[in-house]
Amino acid sequence: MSRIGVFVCWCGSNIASTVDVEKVREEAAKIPGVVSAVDYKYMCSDPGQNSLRNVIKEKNLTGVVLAACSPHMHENTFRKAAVKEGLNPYFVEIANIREQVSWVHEDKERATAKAVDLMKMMVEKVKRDKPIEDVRVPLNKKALVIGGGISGIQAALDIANGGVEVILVEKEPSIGGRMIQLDETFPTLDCSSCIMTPKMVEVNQHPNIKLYTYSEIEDVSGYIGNFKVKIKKKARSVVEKDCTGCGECWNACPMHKNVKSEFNINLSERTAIYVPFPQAVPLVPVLDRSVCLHFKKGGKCQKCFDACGPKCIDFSMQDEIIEETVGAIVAATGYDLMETSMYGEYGYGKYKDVVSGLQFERLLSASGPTEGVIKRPSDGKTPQTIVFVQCVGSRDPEKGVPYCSKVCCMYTAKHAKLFAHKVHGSQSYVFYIDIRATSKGYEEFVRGTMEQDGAVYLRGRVSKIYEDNGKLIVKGADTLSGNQVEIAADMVVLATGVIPKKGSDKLAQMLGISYDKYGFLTESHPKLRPAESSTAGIFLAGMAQGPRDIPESVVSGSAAASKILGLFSKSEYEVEGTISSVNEATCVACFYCQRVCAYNAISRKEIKDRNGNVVKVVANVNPGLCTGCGACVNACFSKSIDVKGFMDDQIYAEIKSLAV
Amino acid sequence: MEDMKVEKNEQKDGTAAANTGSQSDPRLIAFVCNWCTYNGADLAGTSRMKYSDNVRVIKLPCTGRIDPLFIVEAFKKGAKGVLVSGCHPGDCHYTSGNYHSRRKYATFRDLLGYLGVDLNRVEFSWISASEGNKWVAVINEFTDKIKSLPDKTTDIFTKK
Amino acid sequence: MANTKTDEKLQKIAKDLLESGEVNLIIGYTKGSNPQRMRPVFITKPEEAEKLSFSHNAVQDLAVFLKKQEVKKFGKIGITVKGCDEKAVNALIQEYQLSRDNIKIIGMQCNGVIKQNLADKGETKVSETTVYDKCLICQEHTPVLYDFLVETEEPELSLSGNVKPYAEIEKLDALSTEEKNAYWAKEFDKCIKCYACRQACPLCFCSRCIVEKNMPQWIDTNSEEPGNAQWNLIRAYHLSGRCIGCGECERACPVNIPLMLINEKMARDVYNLFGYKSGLDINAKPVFGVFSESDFNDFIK
Amino acid sequence: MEEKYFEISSDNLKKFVDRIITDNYEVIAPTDKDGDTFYGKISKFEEANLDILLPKMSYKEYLLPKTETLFEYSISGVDTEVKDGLQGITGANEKRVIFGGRPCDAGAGPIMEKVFNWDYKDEFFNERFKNLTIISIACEKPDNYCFCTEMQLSPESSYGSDILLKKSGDKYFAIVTGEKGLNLVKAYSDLFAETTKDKVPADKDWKKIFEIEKTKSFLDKNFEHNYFQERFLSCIGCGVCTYTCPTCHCFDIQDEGNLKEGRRIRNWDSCQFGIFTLHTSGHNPRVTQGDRYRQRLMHKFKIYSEKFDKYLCVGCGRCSRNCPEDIDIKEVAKNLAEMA
Repeated sequence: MSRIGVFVCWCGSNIASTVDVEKVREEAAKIPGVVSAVDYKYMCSDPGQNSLRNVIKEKNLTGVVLAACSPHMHENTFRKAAVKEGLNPYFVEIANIREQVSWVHEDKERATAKAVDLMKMMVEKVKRDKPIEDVRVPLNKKALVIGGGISGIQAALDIANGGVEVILVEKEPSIGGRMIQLDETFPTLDCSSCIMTPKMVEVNQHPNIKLYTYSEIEDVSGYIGNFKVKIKKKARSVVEKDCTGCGECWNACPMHKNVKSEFNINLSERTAIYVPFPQAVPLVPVLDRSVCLHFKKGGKCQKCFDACGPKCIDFSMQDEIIEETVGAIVAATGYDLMETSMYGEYGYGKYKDVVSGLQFERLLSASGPTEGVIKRPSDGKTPQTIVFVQCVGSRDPEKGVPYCSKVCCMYTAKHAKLFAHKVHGSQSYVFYIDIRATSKGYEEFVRGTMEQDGAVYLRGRVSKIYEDNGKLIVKGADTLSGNQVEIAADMVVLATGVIPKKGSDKLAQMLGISYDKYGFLTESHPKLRPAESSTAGIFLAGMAQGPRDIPESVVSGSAAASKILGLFSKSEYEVEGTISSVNEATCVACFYCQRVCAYNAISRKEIKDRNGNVVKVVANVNPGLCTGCGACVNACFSKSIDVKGFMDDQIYAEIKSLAV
Repeated sequence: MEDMKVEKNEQKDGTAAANTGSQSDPRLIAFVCNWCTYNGADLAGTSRMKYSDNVRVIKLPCTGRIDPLFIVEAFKKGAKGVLVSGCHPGDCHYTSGNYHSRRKYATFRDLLGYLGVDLNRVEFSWISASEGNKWVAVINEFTDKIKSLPDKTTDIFTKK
Repeated sequence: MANTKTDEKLQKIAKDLLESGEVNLIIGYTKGSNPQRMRPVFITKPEEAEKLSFSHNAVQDLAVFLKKQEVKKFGKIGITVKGCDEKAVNALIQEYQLSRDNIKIIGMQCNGVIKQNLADKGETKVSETTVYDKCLICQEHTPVLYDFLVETEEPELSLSGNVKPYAEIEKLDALSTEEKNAYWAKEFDKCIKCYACRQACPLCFCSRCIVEKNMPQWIDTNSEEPGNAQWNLIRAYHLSGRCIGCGECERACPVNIPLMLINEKMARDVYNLFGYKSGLDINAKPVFGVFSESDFNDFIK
Repeated sequence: MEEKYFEISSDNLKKFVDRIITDNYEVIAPTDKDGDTFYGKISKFEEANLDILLPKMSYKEYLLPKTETLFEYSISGVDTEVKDGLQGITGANEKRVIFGGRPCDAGAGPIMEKVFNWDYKDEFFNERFKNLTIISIACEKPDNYCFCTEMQLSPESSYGSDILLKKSGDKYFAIVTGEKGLNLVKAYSDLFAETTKDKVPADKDWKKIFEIEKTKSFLDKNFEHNYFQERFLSCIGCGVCTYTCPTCHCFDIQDEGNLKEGRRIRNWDSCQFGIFTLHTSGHNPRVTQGDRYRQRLMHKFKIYSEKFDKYLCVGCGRCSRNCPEDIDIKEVAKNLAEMA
């Protein structure tokens, strides 16, 4: 038999002025199973909590109902108090008679009646509460970071510096990501590679970091503390440990004119065996088999092999699957730029001198194809007039995406500034919709571009770009003056919008984390849990979550790292015990529960007889993954799965208690 | 305020103090998710908004947990109106609970209507944690709607 | 009784399957308790294959047996199915109740089966007025999936268009809430809670039905109006988007509740809402196992 | 009371039925509904369908309702008020007449009465049975599913009927078996004419096709026989046989209620359900449908007769006609008899 205690809080006059708390207490005392009913001015105060604890002890209570403020206010307070008297924390239920009664109703009699109803409802619920033990999951104290851009690098370094082993997986032959492609960074104009390269080297040399470049995630299973990860290490055709990075191989490669450099975004060529850029980490080339003559022409060419001193070219190398077990994962998959082909009127791809923002970065970069001298891709001449077009694809729900790509205002201002610095007497024009320069030093930076560097900012969109007599004619609107403008430019730079890295949706599915309709990974809570994904143990960093600049990416990498270090600071991970459990006797393994589970928490379980024959297959809940949302219960026709804390018979009793 | 007037009128009519569950003083049961609508209702409270006191809220973790069986049970126990409310599409705390449930509700609602249940008595809404005002509006409008319905108990859940 | 060509072909397939050991059991039809009835038969020996037969009186959906534990024990099973029944096999595969590897589908081309109550009264002619409504809307006279196909010798069912299948659905849709209620109250009042509708349904495969769960007892056990309505409502809800329309529930109902008016209505609604029809594709995901962000939302405030 | 004999013309029979209805009798008769015939309340003679052999369902529900309230309670504050369900039915249907049923259905009442009065006297059953007046009509043309003759009755048996009508040309002979029937005849004596037994046409010589005793003797010895598992593989456990059966009387006691009121009820139940005899442990001694159908056969043809000297079957054939999978109990009983 239940021994329930009901505690009615006055909350000073907050409840007591509208709800007759004594009446609620009297009604509570009449309910079978209620052995104690008291009211008190402030239940959450120390004396209030002490009285709660005393009654639990004296009356040997099996359950507690507080008719008080919202459970979101003090549920935890009262649970903690109950635990101190040896009561299971989940044996505490709250009837919300403040936020949902006394503060929203005025007729005292009716408000009191409602408060009594809510109190009765929770008494019926608490009577059916079962003890819930939080689940403890052992932790493999090793982390996986997916993506070797600045946010991934930051996360990996922070975790590694905290003394935890890290596996860093990068799809490209080198880490560095997008940041290493950039020239100078706003608003301080420090050189990107100067600040990035040391970090990349540090990653490579860190005793706690295992680096897999030119590798991809093949499969992820398991749950927080115990993820099983399969990493596909693609055949590089170069034995990493022997390679010295001397460069003899790529110098010997006959394929040096035909292959466009991905790193330089088609603005230069590379060989078949190559390092993407001179500061690559690791400085080990990759043999691109899709263009290599050895592979295309039946093994005849082996010039690189011959040139290699340590003989580390291995044409027979195979893709390798590496299995790792990790306790936590950071997804820092980064971004791509939108294809701007839908803006046919801008002539991207048609006119060589219409380039994307990232291409312009390469043209500015001292390590770029022009060694930092701004030259037109078409004829190599230095442009005197450049038109920058912002919001190409961004903030354009019709053709592109509705969101703002956030970094374009700033990098365009930087481009215009650097152009002015590098080509004296030049002129730049910037078409913009709004200028968004909201971080420290940003507004001043843009002002500087306009005022000191003479960039002309035109508020409006560009309608058409066409070539005429060696010039690019840019037609657009200046909405501030109301005039149509036409500018004859030598080059046009399109500030194309940012989109999630291709394939990040697939990775998200593999990880069992959610992503929005654009493909950006979504946070567990956009404000309060911005570093966590929807799945426990998987964290997010960088542009994979949405447009952001370098400092923000670094912060998010550090945030993910600190979350993981925090997680790993305990020996076990505690999961709230309010999770689902299966009635194996009645489960018929239709797996609708599995279909609706957003957390991959349901798996198949085979029940075997003593001879090892499978006698039955049932659904099984993985406690490390289950969040207790209860969607599985709704999906189960026979109600053979139930979620602790909100059990079917509790809900039934609650509804029943409201019978009129 | 509008809703105050409603309450005062009732007292003048001499309606019993407690919510009787009759057609003129209907019992409404609301099944709400913990993360959005429950918080929205709390916000209405912290903002001291006033609304009809005919509603009784039952908190669930997610709309994904709110089973059509609950709706049936609520009607069986004499509720004159049942509200199901949770996070807006895309905002589900558990990513997709509301999407899965939406399919079920759409179908279940059709079935109820076909079997002769007055669909005015079943309401669904998306109310976020910041929409205290929407909570108040939904509850008040629903209460008024239920009160305006003819006093009939002819539905398949009622014993004749 | 002389074998028809159909029967011979069917018997040959079954015999071969049993002889080769590809299956351990053939579920089929044989002659029943009167000349107008067929009944299920379970063949385990090749020499018994000659018992198999098929006709326009083969009303049963034999897929219902695939959910029985006693039948499952046979492992590899061959089953004789009409187009409608075959959809049940597909749905069972979709819902993991059956492995495609364990089933050999002997598809029977079918141009309609005669309503059993008419056949019992002596009706022998297949026509649009004597067959079930499901036959009139049937799109799967040839099953959508089969390992063997036995062609029919019966002439194609000719439809004049004068007989409107499930015509009551439109009529009911047009009624007011009160009138609908009155209609169903009367129908459900007849229910005796024998649960034959459930047992006859190939897709009601729960080992413990929700109505048998008593902690809590969501569905009242009484066989009075509220209890009956709850049962019928939840039965229909659990089959919405899953029912393949074989009509066995209605045929089994001893008190003639027009259950197919509910099942068919829900099948139509689910198709209109989500574009899904049950049992057509073993690789399709069941309609309530998935969602779309753009699902119907108009009913939600 | 010794049997008494009367004559009534077809016209007068119609008048009789219409008059008792006028005099507030509740007349339950086979009546057409939903394309079939069921027992139901009629408001005039014409609504009765006396041409069909048997209604689809038996009239068991007038003896054992599909749901019966045993008691109800209501709680206000700390007070609880309990109301006995029997109060609701006492004397409530003294004027209820089952008209136009067949001898098999009529035979079911006294057979069931035995189990409801064996150790515990079931007042609910007795109250209903006591008040029921049964006027049956002898069968002229039983169908292939009928086997009342094998079940110790016959198409012309008066066992269980208060009045049995036997058609003869355009009149009926009424065999009155007891006070209940006699009172009714006397109340409308202008319509009946007393006659003697020798005037009543003798019963035809109804042939049996198997001996039920042999069936029983097979069941006595062959509990584990393979027949049950093999033959009833085709049983889907729908329970239609038990629900349409006039003698099956299993019931299930359930409680319903909330914090304010509630009741204890009994509902029809069936030995064909998967949860029949399911133990709390999860074990069920009758795990297959073969086990369960065997239970039905055992109960009908062995156990009941050993205990009550009557078979729990009147041979109406409803279970066979209504079985969705065409299991014919007459054929089964005959098979068993042949194997004995």
